[in-house]
Amino acid sequence: MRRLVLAASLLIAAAAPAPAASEADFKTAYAAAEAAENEAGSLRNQWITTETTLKAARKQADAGDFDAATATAKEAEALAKASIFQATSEKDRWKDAEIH
Amino acid sequence: MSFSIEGFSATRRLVLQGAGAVALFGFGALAARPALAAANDTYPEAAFKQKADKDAIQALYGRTADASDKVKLDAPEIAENGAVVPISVTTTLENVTSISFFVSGNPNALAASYAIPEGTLPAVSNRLKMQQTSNVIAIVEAGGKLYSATKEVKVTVGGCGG
Amino acid sequence: MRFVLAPVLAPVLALISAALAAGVIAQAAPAADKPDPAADAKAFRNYFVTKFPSVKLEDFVNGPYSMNEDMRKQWVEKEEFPPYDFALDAGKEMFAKPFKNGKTYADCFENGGIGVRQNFPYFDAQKGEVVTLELAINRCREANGEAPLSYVKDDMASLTAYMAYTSRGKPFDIKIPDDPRALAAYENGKRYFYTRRGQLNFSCASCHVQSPGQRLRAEILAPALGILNAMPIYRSEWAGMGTISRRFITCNSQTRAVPEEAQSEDYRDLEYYLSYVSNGLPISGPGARP
Amino acid sequence: MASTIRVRAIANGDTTEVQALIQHPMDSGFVKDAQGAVIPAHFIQQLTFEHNGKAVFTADWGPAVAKDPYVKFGFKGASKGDELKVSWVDNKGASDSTTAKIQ
Repeated sequence: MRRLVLAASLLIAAAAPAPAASEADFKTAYAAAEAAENEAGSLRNQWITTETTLKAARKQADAGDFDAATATAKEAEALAKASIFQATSEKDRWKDAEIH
Repeated sequence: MSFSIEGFSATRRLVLQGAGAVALFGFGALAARPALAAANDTYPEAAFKQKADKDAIQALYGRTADASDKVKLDAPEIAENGAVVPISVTTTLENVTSISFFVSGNPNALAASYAIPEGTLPAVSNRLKMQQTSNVIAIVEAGGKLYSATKEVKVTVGGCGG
Repeated sequence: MRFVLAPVLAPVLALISAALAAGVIAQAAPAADKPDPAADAKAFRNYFVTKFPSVKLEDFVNGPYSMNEDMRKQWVEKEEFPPYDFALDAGKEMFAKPFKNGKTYADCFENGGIGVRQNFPYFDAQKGEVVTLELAINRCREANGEAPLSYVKDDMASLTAYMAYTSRGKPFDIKIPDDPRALAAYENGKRYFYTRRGQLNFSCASCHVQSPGQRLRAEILAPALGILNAMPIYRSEWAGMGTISRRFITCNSQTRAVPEEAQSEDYRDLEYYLSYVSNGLPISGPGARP
Repeated sequence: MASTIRVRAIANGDTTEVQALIQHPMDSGFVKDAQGAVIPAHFIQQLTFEHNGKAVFTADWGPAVAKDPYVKFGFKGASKGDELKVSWVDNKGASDSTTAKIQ
């Protein structure tokens, strides 16, 4: 099952568009990713992968590669959203796994 | 992108790969050559520097060993962690003068060598590091000849165990 | 470009959703209205005893070594001169050494802190929270004008190693008072234990309830029953000692979940839950683990 | 400072069984720290056990001996109450020694 989650992340990442991105595009994408990650944080369900992807995006932006940085930021946003989704769907579902 | 599905120990493997690369430097970088304590033999520096088991055995003993069922090597099938692998050897051979341990898959094969003077039993237990799955070779020197036992120990690290 | 993302995301999330649903173990019964820790503990123990009929009850505290002969042999050899020996001695020394004000740890604990490990964590009705041994140690230090210790290793692990050692063989005796706050803490710990998290989508239970005894690479997964009895542990993987906090943090990281702070409310509640369901099993700490 | 050496020597008839555990990092020189810098090799090279001034066991170690090394062996000719001297020296020239009573 975790393969599927990972595959899903890949799909999302692959959906990131290719055309030249500007610094503004990056900033928008990054802000969206950060907002999603903060939301995951409020649910105490952040993923390490999201954190490292955000960091990678910043690094690419610092190097002036806004195409890559924007794509990476979108990937981070998708990861953060997947973690939010996980937290939401686990809210009650954990009870199903409990030993009775 | 690093979405490795085999993700559990990916980082660890990278670290180990890095370690392999560093191995190229060998021990040449060792700063201090110690004054050896009052021991009755000298530290076999050259043997410890050899990479391959064959070369290390040659450097330590100047000859080759024959496999012998009189050498009993005890090592786990699968090491619980490569950082601490309990390995021991006993032998029914007479006139044993030394026992040595080699790990074929390590950057330098010779791990430990023990002098066994008269009156000391020909049996040693110790804990060694293993970088990867490989053979462990125990050599017993007895009556001026070399006898060996070999066993493969599987090493895989990582996971959410423990 | 966000409009591109949305339509892509929807089916993807549906996929995840389906995946999650498919993975659910369908032995569920409707949740009781009020938590019933005693019934939980009974069912919990029964699950492991039934799953591993050849493992003696008190042997579950030996974690992976109760599950595998080859591993057990390596462990028995290690225990001849255990790697936690140095920490144990350091802890004994630390425990006896007076603070600057002349008081000692013994002044902070029942029975002078000897043989009390099995009573932690407990629910502090006054503060309305779960108090672990590590938390009690640091509160003791702070009450005596000393700086708190790191919760994860070194001094803290040495101290708890010594305190566990003096309690070896004593069965876990965790109490859950009939106080809605205590029950809520217990329930929160249980929730944390069964909730999937991290990119790998594992819960604590995925490994330690559903798969103990199985190999995850070289390692044998430990059963959740009795999993804290051997704490703190010398872990070869760490090449050193670590506390319960350290183990929780490592587990979270391994599933690629951002860990919580050591001694966070979730972690303390989790420890409360896990210790409670292991009631009756002997303290065996400090332990040695791969 | 507490000794880095733990020894347990137990006489059983004519044979004395010796176990020792030594506190030492045994850094291999192949591992990097969190910052990516190689941790320099630091390991015990020689460990000696002496009974009545005679070496009964000598270990030559490389960096592949595990952290906090352990060794077990046995020898003949000692009795309860005898002293066993244990000493080590590492590749940086540091050393330690202790004397244990055979039990």
